Amino acid sequence: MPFIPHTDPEVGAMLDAIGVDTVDALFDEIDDRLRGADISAIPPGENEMAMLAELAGRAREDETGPCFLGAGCYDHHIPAAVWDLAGRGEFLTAYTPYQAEASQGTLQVIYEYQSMMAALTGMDVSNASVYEGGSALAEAVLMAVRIRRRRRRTRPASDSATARVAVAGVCHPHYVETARCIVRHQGIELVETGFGPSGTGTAEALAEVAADGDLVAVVVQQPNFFGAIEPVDDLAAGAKANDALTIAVVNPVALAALKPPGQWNGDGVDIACGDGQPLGVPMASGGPSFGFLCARRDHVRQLPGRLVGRTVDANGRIGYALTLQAREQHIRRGKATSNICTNQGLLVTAATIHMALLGASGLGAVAAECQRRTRQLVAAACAVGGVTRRFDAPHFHECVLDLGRPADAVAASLAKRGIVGGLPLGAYYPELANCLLVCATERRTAADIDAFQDALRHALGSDA
Amino acid sequence: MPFIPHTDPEVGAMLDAIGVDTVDALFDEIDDRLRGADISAIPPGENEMAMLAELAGRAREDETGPCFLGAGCYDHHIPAAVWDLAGRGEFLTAYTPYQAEASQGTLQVIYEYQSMMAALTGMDVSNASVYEGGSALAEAVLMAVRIRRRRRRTRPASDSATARVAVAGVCHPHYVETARCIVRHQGIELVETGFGPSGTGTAEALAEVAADGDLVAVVVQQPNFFGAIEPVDDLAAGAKANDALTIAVVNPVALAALKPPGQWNGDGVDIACGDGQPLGVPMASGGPSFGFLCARRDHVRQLPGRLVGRTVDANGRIGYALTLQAREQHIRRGKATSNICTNQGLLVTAATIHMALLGASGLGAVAAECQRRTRQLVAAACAVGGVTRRFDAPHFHECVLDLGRPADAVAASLAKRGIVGGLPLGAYYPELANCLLVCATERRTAADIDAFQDALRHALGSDA
Amino acid sequence: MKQQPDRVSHSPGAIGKARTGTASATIFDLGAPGRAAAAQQPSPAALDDLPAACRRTVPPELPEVSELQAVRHYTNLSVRNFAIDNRFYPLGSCTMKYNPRGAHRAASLPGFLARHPLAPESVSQGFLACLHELQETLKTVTGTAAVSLTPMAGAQGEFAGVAMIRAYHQARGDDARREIVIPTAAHGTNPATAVMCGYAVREVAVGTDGDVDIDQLRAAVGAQTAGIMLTNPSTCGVFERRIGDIADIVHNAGGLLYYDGANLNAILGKVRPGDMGFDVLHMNLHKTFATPHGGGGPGSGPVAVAERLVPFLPVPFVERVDGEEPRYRWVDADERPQSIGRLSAFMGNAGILIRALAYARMLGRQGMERVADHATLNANYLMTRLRQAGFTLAYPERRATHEFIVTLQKEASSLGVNAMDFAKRLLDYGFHAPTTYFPLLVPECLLIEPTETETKAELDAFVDAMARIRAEAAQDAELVRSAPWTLPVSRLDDVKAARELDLTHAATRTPSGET
Amino acid sequence: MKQQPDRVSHSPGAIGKARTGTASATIFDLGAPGRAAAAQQPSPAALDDLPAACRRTVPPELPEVSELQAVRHYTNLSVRNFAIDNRFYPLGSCTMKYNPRGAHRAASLPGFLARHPLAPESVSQGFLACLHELQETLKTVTGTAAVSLTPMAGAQGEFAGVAMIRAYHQARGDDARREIVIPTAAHGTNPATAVMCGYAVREVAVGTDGDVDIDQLRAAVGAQTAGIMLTNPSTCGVFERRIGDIADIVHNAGGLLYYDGANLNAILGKVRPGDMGFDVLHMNLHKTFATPHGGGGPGSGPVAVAERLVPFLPVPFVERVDGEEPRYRWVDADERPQSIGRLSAFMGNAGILIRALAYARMLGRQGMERVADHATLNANYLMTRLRQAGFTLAYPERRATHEFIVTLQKEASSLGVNAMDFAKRLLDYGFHAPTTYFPLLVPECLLIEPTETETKAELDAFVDAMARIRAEAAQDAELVRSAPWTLPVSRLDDVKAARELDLTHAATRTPSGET
Ligand SMILES: Cc1ncc(COP(=O)(O)O)c(C=O)c1O
Ligand SMILES: Cc1ncc(COP(=O)(O)O)c(C=O)c1O
Repeated sequence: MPFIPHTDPEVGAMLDAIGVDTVDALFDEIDDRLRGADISAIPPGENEMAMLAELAGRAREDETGPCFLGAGCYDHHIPAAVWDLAGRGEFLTAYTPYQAEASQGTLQVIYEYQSMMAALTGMDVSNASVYEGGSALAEAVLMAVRIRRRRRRTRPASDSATARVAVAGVCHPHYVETARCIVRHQGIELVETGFGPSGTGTAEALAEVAADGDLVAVVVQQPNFFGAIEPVDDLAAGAKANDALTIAVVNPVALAALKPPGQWNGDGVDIACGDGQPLGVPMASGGPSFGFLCARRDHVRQLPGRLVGRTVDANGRIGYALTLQAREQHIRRGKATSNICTNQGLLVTAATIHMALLGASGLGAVAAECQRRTRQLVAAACAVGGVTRRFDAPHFHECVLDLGRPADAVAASLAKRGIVGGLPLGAYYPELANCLLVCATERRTAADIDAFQDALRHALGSDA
Repeated sequence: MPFIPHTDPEVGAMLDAIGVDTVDALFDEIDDRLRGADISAIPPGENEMAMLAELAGRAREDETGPCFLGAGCYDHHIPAAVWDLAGRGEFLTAYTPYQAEASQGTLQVIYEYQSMMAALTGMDVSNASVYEGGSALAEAVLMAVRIRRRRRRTRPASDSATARVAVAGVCHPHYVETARCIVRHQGIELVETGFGPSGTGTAEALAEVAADGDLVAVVVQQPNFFGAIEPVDDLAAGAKANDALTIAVVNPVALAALKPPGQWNGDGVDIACGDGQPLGVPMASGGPSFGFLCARRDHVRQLPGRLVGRTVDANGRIGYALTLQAREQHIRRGKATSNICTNQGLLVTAATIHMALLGASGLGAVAAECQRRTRQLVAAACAVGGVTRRFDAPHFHECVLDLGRPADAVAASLAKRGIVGGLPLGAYYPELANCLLVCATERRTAADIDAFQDALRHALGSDA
Repeated sequence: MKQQPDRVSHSPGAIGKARTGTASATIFDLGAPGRAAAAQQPSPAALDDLPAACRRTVPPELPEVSELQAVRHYTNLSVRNFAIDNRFYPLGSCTMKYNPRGAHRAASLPGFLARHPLAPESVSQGFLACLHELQETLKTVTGTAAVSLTPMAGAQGEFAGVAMIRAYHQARGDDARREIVIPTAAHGTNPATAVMCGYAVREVAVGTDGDVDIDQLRAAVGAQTAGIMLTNPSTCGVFERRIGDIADIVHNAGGLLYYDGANLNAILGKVRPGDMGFDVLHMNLHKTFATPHGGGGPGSGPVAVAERLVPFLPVPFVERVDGEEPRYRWVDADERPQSIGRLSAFMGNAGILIRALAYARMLGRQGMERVADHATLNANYLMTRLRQAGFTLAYPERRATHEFIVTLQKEASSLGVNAMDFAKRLLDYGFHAPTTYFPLLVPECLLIEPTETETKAELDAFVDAMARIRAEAAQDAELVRSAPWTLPVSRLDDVKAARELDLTHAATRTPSGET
Repeated sequence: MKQQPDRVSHSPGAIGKARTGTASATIFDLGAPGRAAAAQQPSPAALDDLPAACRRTVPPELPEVSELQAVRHYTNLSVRNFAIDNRFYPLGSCTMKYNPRGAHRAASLPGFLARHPLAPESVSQGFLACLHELQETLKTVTGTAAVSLTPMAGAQGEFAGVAMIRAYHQARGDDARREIVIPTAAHGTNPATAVMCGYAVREVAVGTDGDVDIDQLRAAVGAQTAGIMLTNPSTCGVFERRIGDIADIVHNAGGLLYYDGANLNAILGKVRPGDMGFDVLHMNLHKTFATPHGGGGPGSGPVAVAERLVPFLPVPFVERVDGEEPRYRWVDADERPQSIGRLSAFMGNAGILIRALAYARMLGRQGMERVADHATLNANYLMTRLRQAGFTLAYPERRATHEFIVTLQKEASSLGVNAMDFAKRLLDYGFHAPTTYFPLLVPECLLIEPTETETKAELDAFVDAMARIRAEAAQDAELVRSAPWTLPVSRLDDVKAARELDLTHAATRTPSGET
């Protein structure tokens, strides 16, 4: 059931105009041996009703009770207006705004988005999005390397040498994997400093890594993968001391509460990136979300992806257009800052509306409420015998619990009771096999936390 | 948490401009004794998130398995596009199109709707909707009485006398109740002819009622409340023979399969009405839906409610506007055709889009598929020991089953298994206490019907 | 009018349309037989179990279009509308305020959308709990004894209310009451309703101060009086100050007081109709409770009554059965022998009721009062600013309530532009026009209701536009008289619309001729 | 330019806007400190368990607006866009076809939206079943051995594909291959990707018939060749006829063939890249599988590979474990030591994958072929009509595939209006412009892709507009050169945009200065 409007007489008239007898004749330049592909394994088409019935059944299968999993994707409330607006056909079904005059809606939204992200991160500029947080980190690393190589243009040796980037403290392991996958072909190596007893990086560990050789950049995630607050000022200072750029990986909701990267160690980092999912994007199995990428003004020409600038039209009216396109693949091809083309525009639209609806005060209240709920969650968990906090660093809306026994079995038990209970850390850190990373957003109620506690008690066999 | 934009300084500036000190001062014309109403029983406000969490919980409570209940409200598939479009703010949040130039969207939609409804019913004209099916019948009866009184203007006696309207065959009991409630103050009496052994009205029964006194109009529902096909040509002929108007109550989806009222007994009925719910409106506990009201051209000035006409603007461009407003309360006040003001515009918008997406062929295919599924349902039910069809008239997509024991208990048992199994008829017709009115739309699958059969078997204790 | 050059588009309410014609094509013009939105078609099945005699022989003349054509057509039509979501819409008496998307979401929850109206109570407790909660909320906020939610709009609420008044008198054997008293400023539904209920209408005048003329009222009321229908605040935009006297006069004559709640927004949570002495009332949830107007509907007009009218309430409504776990049940006609009966096949505009409940929950008790406060503040501010800008108020000595009236009589006679001209030119300025020529007693009037959800900046812009239009009129009256200029169409020929009735597309007309 | 009279509005993409200014106000201009969409705020809690040193001291400069302001602002912005839902959008290489609302609904099902990406497999079987089904469908339709769905757009698919080519050579110890061959007509992402993967780009020319110059290719290919990136049908709008020879040449040199699937719509279900000899490819689900473009994204670019590249697929992907009841499980890096790795934190643009599956299910196997048929029919019809109307085709001897190129070189030199001028004037006629100046090798080109979802009537209207614009240009070139006239803005000053960079609203700028 394709979405084709033609009636038979229309097809006839069109073929007549072209001067062929059949539609098949239009494929006569293609070698016969290639034609008639066998796709019989694909079932016949079905109508929208049947398709929706089947997929609704599958979606229903996956419905669960409350979710206490964070780890880079968070179950926040999204105002109903956000997607009612972002889902309007004019936003949803437009292409990239190459024809500026016919795309002022999208372009102005992006300009507003760039402004909001700059405000939130305390950085000077923001691009119009990359795919998501992990690849945003990859782009940030590539960008840092470009900046460094340009700075040291005079020293050609460094151009081909391996570029070392330190990951200070605890960055999301999937982010590190993603960044490694994407940057490795350009001779870039990511070195993790590991974490200290309180679950964060330390200036000393960073210094040790730096001592092993020249560092291009230092990556710091705040709050870190464990939800712990990294000593970002110290780590940024460590980067500076080693003449390395600082790359911040941040959670945008946390930024309503935490010192923005633009102020770390006083004058701020070079690049700030992260995943925009907490800003109005449903968890939706992790995508589509969007990656944000902000930078100091000096670095704007090394930013990958689209940028929207404010300008004027022939009559002096304010308007918006894509700008500095010479950074991009469609103009610069092999010399572009990145190969990115399609980005995550619709999610940026949603995030812009979301931020407009929440404002600074709303975002701050969300951050505080998440924190309050997580405090309650941790207290409830620790009231169950044998459960403790694994690390003592202050944390934001996420926390590592030590369950005293393998966390994956406990998580499986919670799942049987319909609770998505957190992330068992053993797969990432064998030494943390008894640990569960848990999170509570503002959507988690006291009843949810009680249910978590009950299920945990049950799983740990301490019902009594 | 009201939706108020003012900041404190703005409120201050506004009060200054007005020249009062407090907002409260603006209420100083109101007697002090009336002020300070005690509404403390109303809880404090909550945010959207909390409200949605609570109501989502309640909505979830009411989710069930497949629904085999029809009785005037049907579980049809609604193309996703219908409400994506009807829900656009420009349709959703506009008022009645009194300012035509600023409302061409809504006005053209209504014009298209009127055209479609005329096509579907085979009538000349349609209004822009009334509330729903039951009150549509009331308006049709009032309209018939007005038409008759105008025709017999010269015979003043009839003006104050009771006007008798026959309901031939089986009309939805709630429609009859509603019509009675609304028309009774104008000296109008509704007389039901009852039904014969095959579950429909008969020309003979109608003739008997007519013999008791002058009839203004005859109401015929097709398919009738039992899903049975009424002998509409005979009944319309009976009305004509008694110099009464004919009012058809019809299901718009059925009209894709059944002879339209505009052709009953050859030259058709005077007024056709019904409920538009099957045309793209979710069941949603029965409302909002919309009532449609179509008529012969001669009767247009007696139609209640809004009408949109096509006209031209000062430059000759085609445009649309409300017309013949002198029928309406805002112009004619006490002499209006009805008191209706707000109607069901948004549902009309949805129905128009729905009809556009289905077209005649789609609507026909839906009707046929409902019929096929109902055939399967009835066969599956009758394969359970002790279950039979109660009536032998041909039926459309709804049917009365005789269960051989009180149907309300059976329905309760089905509900326990999550199946909304049909309507027990005992409350309406004591002699049908063992009967269940069942329906299958195109959304019911073979698996649904199997589940129904299983549950029925279980309920009837004939598991073996 | 001089044709504009080609390069400029007046046409559709949309950008980029030098091409004309298509924008006003109807869906019928886009169709072709055999085209279809294939994904919406069930596989064709036969209908052969139906006797040929009852079958349709010629399919209805519905358009056959592709899914994209339909989506594009209705998307493009939608943008030819002014709506709350895109414009300030100060339509007096209509309370065009923000319709929260959260309330829309609540009503769109799958469990609510999929519920059959006649589903057993055992699988309907969530929905019934919602209705019961709304009934209780509305009782509290109106100061009444009981509520029925079934009326589907204000007018149906009025019908239910007056029918209850009638049933009350009849139940007492008090059959001689044949009149309903209605002030001249009343909304058209009031007299129309009274007549539908079998009553004669007795009008009473409104004084120059906007209040009902009490002497006339005294003279009008008597043994023939079934009741009075009043809106307070009235449609003159003022609070009926002598409501206490009015209540006494009518009650003393044995009549009842009906409250048309269309203007409840002005006093929500501050003053209650029940406390004013009203016996029965309806609310317009699509006004005060912020449910969207949908381009004409749906609405919802619940009725609330004082104790003595409780037996007559329309059915069904919801009752709570207290117990270990409270349960909810329907109360229907079988248990309510004195009920005026049933107003629709099911139970009213359920989805609107869910929206209203969602809104009421978000407001909470303080929120309700703040609605009244700020609706009143906005109206008084706008009134003050317009007066300062030189416009004439209908009731200059009075406070505005949530709305107020400007009369353009002066402008009409001195500049030759009337209220309708101002209204149309306002559209060019991006504002929906206020209500014009209602109430009928004030000449050249604009009834202006800003609502509490508009900003001061928007109100200021409106004042500027009004002043600018007056200035335009002084310079070039034709500019204003021929407005609007920037909309998809200029002023429409209403006379042609009525004389050469064209109510259906030619493609659908029955062979018997053109409608 | 002469100012238009007051009565005419050019401004916002919306009706009724004689008032200027507000339409282009930013959300920041609407805010005021202390204003807030109250219903969206949790009750404020303290953050006092966080050390002061890590806390934010000054709140971010986000706008503080009311909910209505936000709704109105973004509603009004949206109508300033052209989109599939409101216009014909024949943007070559982009496949702007109808995005079925049913697919959007499927992806918006609550169970899918609420699923956490790392939720246990035991509560993810519905979602995993969907992914697996899509993997299988894409395998079949491309004629390949395995699919990974994780790439988030075409460019990321390219990256994954070329990274797999590299991994393949490396796994064989074949380390000397340092070049990727790319035709000059290729999309910019192709060379950019090759470079990201550490390769040098070797360009080969496209002949005047639109096919790759085989002799040049032979000369370019050798032991240094890691592979070739090809689009077929190519971005010249023609089918690369000698694809068999090309495959042989590259394969014989030890290189692999990468297929850029951006143009798959032209041959969907009829011809398979795997059958053409390609070793690895990506698809753009946001093109061929009709997922919406969202004003720039998101997309999805699954990769499909021949047998020999299977070990290198990016993770994670889904495997079916057959048994009494089949179960689905993730396959991740721990089980795939040769995998190129992970491309994103989770598993890609899941919601887009659901949409694509929904679309594929609705099409079914016949539907896929009909897509290719009708996309090709529409392109050839439009091409024929434009040629008949006197326009010059870039490859007049060739069939169009799903798209084709018109060159306006003649018009540029004789009339002084170039391809961009035509493009801008088309906007006035209500059409989005085709792709301009791409591929770079054809001067003054328009790359036109009508897609299968447009009607003949729409195509005819487009031809009429093109002819009319040419006629306008002959009469008044400035009319066309200064187009558009009917949009919210006229041509924008790109130079100023780049020179006086203004990327953020003044309200948000960091104290250190203007960006
Ligand atoms: C004062 C007044 N009364 C009654 C009504 C009628 O309400 P409805 O349109 O909901 O039937 C209105 C609506 O405009 C009104 O303004
Ligand atoms: C031929 C071709 N290749 C690759 C791409 C890149 O795809 P994406 O934009 O999804 O990254 C495009 C997109 O425009 C394209 O047209």
